Amino acid sequence: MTDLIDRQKLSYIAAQAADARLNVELETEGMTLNIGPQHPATHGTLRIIVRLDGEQVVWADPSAGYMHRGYEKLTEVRTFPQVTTLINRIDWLGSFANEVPFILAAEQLMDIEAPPRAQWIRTILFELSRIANVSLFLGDLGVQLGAITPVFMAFRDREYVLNLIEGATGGRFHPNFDRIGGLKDDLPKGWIDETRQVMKKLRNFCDEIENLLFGNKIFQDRTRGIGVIPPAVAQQYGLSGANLRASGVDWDLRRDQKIALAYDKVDFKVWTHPDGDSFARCWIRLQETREATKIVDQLLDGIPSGPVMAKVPRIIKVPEGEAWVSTENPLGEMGYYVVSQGDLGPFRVKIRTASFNNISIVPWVLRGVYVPDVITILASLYFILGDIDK
Amino acid sequence: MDPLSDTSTSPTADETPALASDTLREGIVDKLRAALGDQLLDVKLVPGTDLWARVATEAWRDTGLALRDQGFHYFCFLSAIDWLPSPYGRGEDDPTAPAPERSTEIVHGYTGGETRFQVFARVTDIERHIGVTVKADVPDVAAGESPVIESWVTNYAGANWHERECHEMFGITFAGHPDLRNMYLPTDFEGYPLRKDFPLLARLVKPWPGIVDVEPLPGEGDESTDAAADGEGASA
Amino acid sequence: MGFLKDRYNEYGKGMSVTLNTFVQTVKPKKLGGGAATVQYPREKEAPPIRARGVIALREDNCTSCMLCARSCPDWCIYIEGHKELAPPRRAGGAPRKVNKLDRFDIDYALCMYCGICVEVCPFDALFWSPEYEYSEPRIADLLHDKTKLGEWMETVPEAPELEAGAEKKKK
Amino acid sequence: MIAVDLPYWAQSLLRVLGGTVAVLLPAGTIVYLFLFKMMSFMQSRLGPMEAGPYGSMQLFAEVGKWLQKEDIQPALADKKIFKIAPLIVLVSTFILVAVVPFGPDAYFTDFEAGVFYALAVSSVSVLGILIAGWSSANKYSLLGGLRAAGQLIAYELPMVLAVVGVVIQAGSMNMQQIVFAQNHGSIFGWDGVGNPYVLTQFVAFGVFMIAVQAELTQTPFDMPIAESELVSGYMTEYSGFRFLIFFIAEFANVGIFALIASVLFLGGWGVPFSWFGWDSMDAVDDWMNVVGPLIMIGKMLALSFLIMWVRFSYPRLREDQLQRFAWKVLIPVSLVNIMLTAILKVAF
Repeated sequence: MTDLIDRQKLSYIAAQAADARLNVELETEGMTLNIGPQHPATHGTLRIIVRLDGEQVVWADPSAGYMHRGYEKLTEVRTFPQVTTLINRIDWLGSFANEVPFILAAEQLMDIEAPPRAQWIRTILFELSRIANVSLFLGDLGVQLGAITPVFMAFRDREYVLNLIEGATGGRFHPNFDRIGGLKDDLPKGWIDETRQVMKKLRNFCDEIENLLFGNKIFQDRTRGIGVIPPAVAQQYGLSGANLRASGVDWDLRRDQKIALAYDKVDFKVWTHPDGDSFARCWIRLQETREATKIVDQLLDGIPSGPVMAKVPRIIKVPEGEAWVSTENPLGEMGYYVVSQGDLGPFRVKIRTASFNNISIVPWVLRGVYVPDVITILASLYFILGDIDK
Repeated sequence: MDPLSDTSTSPTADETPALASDTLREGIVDKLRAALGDQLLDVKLVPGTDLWARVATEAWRDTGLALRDQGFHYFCFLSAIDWLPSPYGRGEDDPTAPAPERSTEIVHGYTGGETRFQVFARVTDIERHIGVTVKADVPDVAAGESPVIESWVTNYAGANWHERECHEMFGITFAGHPDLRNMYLPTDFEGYPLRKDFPLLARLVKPWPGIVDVEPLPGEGDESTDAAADGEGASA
Repeated sequence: MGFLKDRYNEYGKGMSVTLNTFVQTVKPKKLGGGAATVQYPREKEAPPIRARGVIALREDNCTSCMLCARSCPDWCIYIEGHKELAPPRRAGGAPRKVNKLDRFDIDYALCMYCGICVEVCPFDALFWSPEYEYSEPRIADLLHDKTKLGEWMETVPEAPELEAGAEKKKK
Repeated sequence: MIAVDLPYWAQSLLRVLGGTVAVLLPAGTIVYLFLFKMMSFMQSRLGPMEAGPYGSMQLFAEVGKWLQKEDIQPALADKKIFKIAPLIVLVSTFILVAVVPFGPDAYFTDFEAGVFYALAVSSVSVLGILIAGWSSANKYSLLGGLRAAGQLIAYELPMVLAVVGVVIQAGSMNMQQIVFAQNHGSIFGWDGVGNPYVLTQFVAFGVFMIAVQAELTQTPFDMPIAESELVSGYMTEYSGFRFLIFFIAEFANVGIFALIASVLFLGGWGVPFSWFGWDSMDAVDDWMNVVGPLIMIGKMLALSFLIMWVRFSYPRLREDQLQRFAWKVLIPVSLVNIMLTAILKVAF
């Protein structure tokens, strides 16, 4: 912890010094630059107010809320089955993954468990939504750094994954496929073979992106050593997912908690990187996409047969109690704290989203960097506006 | 440290039996009790699943400190609950009928409580793979005043935004927080949206389409049978 | 040579990726080339069978039980109905009471395409159709009444067969 | 210029028309072939397909659209300068094309210090960009304009130094003479392909092309525009017609610089003189006045392909990295190249 306090002090002193330099030494005023809410780098409507000395950031203040939809309030007027369709829209790129922790929390309160086949299919779809989400990140990363081609490749190959999700669930972006006690339906015929094909394409996509972007010297120069987050700070701010693992913290909820998903049946590597810089964060995501395709392949080989729905009453009333379930979503740890009072709907749902915590570190990490690095760091922290604003 | 705190990271090593996990959580409770004494008001432990603890209001910040010293370095979230039952239900009332009577009795959840508002936070120990939820009552105040509790910013830097969110949504003031600006809402917004007595207008301006029922036969009166049971012609 | 190889890895590989894609795109379709896109109004991609495009209504099956309207999270289904006396099924029996549907509207401007209404319908009156081309210049035209919803019935496909290992659905 | 004696006004008219064609034709071709089609193919899509066969009329549709748009000027902008800025950029393109020879007799002006002139006026466009950034009254534009100024001036130097090698080898600053020297020359006695300087001055060619990339503000040196950071930089506030001028100037500049590069390094309009047994400029057949421009366009397209290919494959550098690259890598390299060239020139 001393490490952290020193760093905070240092960055504070640096900022003070920068202010002093602005006002005394050069007798110049800094410039306040509004990045957003409509700006191509904020992919959504995040606004970041930065104070600049030349092109160097003196301080930065992110301002969210341009897309706040009040999901925590909206869940209170809905029944449990109705909530899943709502929370699809939190992280709209990996929407199936949003449903899972909520359903698991409700199942925990009702003390039921989905049949094994449902758990396996859930895990497959979970990983598919991770691929759909992170592959777009990999493409978008290129755009943020000025390369226009990767994003088209990402859209091209992500489309295959979306087709799979649509083929199984019926919803391209908002599957609403998970039910308390299992799944809405089983997989359609031919889906497994198709998925295997797509996973091959996705691995090829990862290679392409690696050659096109990650191997490029310019990309490495732009990202290495930029926006370093030490592990202690990352934990204090509650960074999760790839951002945390890029700081060298070996923590993955898929592996490190007991949960009713099929992750304990597969063999996968949790990637970490010691550097904690922008490059590490992007690189971890690339490796995780590769790893996810392998997880899907392994799961496809061993789907158990049987029903996909446990015995659940037709009208779902969740008994009184409180439950917290979080999973390793594409963006990081996403969890729901569900309070039920024995009614048709939840009494209170606290939605813990990954991007909210991931972005709260922005004022800390942006001090002293250059304007182009602001974009790099924001891109590498990877947020989705719906996930910040809920 | 605890001999059971298995830091091995292979997937198989994680299958800690419920009993072992239990002792781990009990150990946490013991340490917390040693640090806080009487301030630890109530504990709820679901073996192998989760741990809840409620602490006294004045010990809120010390709790964060005690947890951090125990190895809970990872800050998960901080939020609040308004335990007042909603006076509006799910917004499905018939606007033409007299308003239904709703209970205003406050029923607290796990680890009980005494006040309308509670703050709760969750922190995780990444080494031991365990998390704990702590709660604290926020003392009730007269209408128009803002309930106050200590801030966690000094314990966990990440609490900053969570407390800002909590402040604007519930109107709870966190003493010691450097900057309680609104995060989502406009600066001049009035009211605290996540309080239960704040109406959700979208559900009040429009009557629920489910209120209307099938019109009975003329002269049949209000013999309200379940409409679904009447569909004998369609049981294909 | 090591120097050149490193420079190739750093600068050349990316350019070879774009060049490969270039060649792949201009290669004739016969040889497995072609773009990843389709020219939309001329070519159309068929959505999967399960795709949730638009909700179709089989009016005969509907008993105006209000279940769908009540379980809709967005309150976008409006149903009105009245009871009627229908001729008895067997000669000499008492006249039956049936529910007659007067109005069944779905407001697609509000609909979130969650499919809860289709799922809760106990009488198989609502179906998903993968049809997706029904955008309107005026938002009010997105309110589909029961005639329009009935027309969608033609586009409803058979439910797909299930993957091996699935439990047969009992209907 | 042409065998027939034309009155002065007719010659001037012909020059103006020729100049317009020489600026607009490459710009249009590059936009359609590379920006619309090649970029799309590299991204697995087809690009514009609706306007005309294979979308070939798309550019005219775009021009029509831009002309219809409202000419918006920010309230706080310095109106006069704001209006002039795009014209300065475009004019610099026009005066740049004046020294490029397209054939033995097909040139606008045969200027003794042609290379010097070209390098001098190519930096006029910086003025346009800088005042566009300044007068827009927009912080993003200002940052973009300042970045452009820093970058274009930094890369002027390696460009000049790279050309010095060529000038030493050719022994002339006249572009026509450089073309002649390449096509009539020989590489250590072998004159099978003449002596295109891309073979003997390959270092200078590399430095020149990198500097051109930066001069044209194409990725990886597009910081002044920087779509994802500065939202198009100095062009942010421009719309409609004025944006169109910037747009044309950008791609016309690509064409002009590709033409200059092909004159300096690829032998310009010429073919190796040994093939046809020509031994002086006067001996070149008249049909080269027709074939020459076609050869030039071919070479220009090849070089713009290279420029655009890099543009669509690379991410963007940061401003300080760009400056470091110019001052620490390109300038020393080109200085060493000049030294070696001079030594070799004296030695042989």
